[in-house]
Amino acid sequence: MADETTDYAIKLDIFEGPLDLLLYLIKKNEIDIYNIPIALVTEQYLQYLKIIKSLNLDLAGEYLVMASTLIHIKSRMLLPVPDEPSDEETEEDPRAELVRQLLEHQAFKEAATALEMRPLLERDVFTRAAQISDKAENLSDNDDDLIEVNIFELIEAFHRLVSRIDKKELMEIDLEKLSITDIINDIMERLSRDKNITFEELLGEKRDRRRIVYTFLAILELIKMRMIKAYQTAAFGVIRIFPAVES
Amino acid sequence: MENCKAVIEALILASEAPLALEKICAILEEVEKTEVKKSVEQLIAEYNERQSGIYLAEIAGGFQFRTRPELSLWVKKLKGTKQASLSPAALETLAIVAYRQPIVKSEVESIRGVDVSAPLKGLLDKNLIRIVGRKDVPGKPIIYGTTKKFLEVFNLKNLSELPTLREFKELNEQTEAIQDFSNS
Amino acid sequence: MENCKAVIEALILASEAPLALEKICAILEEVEKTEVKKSVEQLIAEYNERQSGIYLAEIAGGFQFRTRPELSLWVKKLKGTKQASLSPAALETLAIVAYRQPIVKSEVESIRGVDVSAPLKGLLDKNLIRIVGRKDVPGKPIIYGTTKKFLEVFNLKNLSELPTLREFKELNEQTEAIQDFSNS
Repeated sequence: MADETTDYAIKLDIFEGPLDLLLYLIKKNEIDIYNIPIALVTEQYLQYLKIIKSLNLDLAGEYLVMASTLIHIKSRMLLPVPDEPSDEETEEDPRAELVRQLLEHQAFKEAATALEMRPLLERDVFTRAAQISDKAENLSDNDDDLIEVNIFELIEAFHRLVSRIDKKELMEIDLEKLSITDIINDIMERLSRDKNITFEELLGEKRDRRRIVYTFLAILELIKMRMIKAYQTAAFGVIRIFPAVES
Repeated sequence: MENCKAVIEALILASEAPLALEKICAILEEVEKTEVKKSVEQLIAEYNERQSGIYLAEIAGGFQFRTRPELSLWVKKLKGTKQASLSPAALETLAIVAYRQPIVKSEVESIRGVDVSAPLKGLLDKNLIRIVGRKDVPGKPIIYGTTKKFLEVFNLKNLSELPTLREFKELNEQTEAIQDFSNS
Repeated sequence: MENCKAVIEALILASEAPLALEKICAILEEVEKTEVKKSVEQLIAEYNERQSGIYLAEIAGGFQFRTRPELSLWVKKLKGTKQASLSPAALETLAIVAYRQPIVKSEVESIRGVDVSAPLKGLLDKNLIRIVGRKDVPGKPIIYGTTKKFLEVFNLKNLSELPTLREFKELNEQTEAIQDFSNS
């Protein structure tokens, strides 16, 4: 028994989640994946969970979800199959969804292994490592330069800054604010062309609720920032927007 | 241009990243694209024939000199062993993103059956995957895809060169067969 | 060793610095120094005979592949179109403008804690940010925002596709939680 426990324990860290554990059990018992004896697998699965608990390891929630799925399937399998299959709708095997998941998971595990077996850069193949000292004299700074940087680096840079100064106010950036910013940019661009513009014109054709609200919020924001001035000739009259400062 | 092949060879060596055919053509303005292509193919063949320690690989839509995989032991002796390999979790997550891209986190998780924040972050850090946009569904989840670097690291010409994923469609037929059996 | 020449060729390509004969000998332990030397000389001769665009140069007491000097014009053309990456200062400045726009210089500076004239100028030159207007306060400071090109470079449809800090932190926090777990 002690041996068995250690055997289980050793195996624990190699599982990448409940699907992985199930695949292991299927392989260990030499089970046909298309015809899983659900009672046996459920029993062994629960046994593993018990051991994980007895070792006082935190059990990821996913394992418990899978446990209840297995028990649910097991109980459905126990229900008698109706004598007459309900017409066109052939009753689906309760295991079908799980089998599909397992097969998909297995396919990707294989794909991962196949990827790993390719000639990997810096492991199996290497490229020129030396700097070719042909001094790039014309370090062109022209507009057509392709810039190689991705959004992840951008947000990482921002995150770095924010954690450095730790200002709460800076954290409040959500999708809504960014959408409003798009409209702000749009308004300022049009103002640089047209000198003044009405609220109606800003809305254009796209007059869904969201657009109207965001446009209004953008205008408020711009007024608050003293970037624009808004005038209305009468109550309920046309709202006309001017840049606060002539450029 | 008589020394077209030599120029291409020099350009490929000098380029930091795999050099695309289009870029070669842009530099050798007066040469026809078909001729450039022919020269590159000749170069590839020559390096192979000579059984050189170097080969001209087609990677990430471009061309790059690489050391032959079968000589990796020797090169590793030179470089030392600093290569940190990807964890199984990272590799599986990467495989899912590679084959199913564009894909959102929840879809990756439903295939892996576990939370994938950590491997996703690691892959972003390593620049093997990138954020390609947002899905237009409630919550606007971030969509991930692989990078050019992914192709470079895994020695791939392009994504269609990925080995085909084992078909698991047969399972429907299979399960239907089982149902038929259990119903009969 | 039969493929001695090929191994040496691979080693030279993969080496960061010109590769000294002694170093090659240290890696190919069982091969005689004279044979190593002969192989290197053969390699040099072969590249010369083939009128390749590359030659094996003896530099600073070692060997290194270089592009032929007579092709330097072409190589320079390649380097001229080099992909520019952003400096950390530029990237940080750009991040602030992107996430906090519309924003004036003094605000960017209060976040970065240093003068940002240079990175702002660079970003304007690269057409990643632009002047969106002036603020109606004393001094009429210039207000900055991002450009269409910014969206193109980062492959975004609009600004609301930028990942939010909350999303970034989510990836991070879960990662840390998982690391804590595996460390315990």
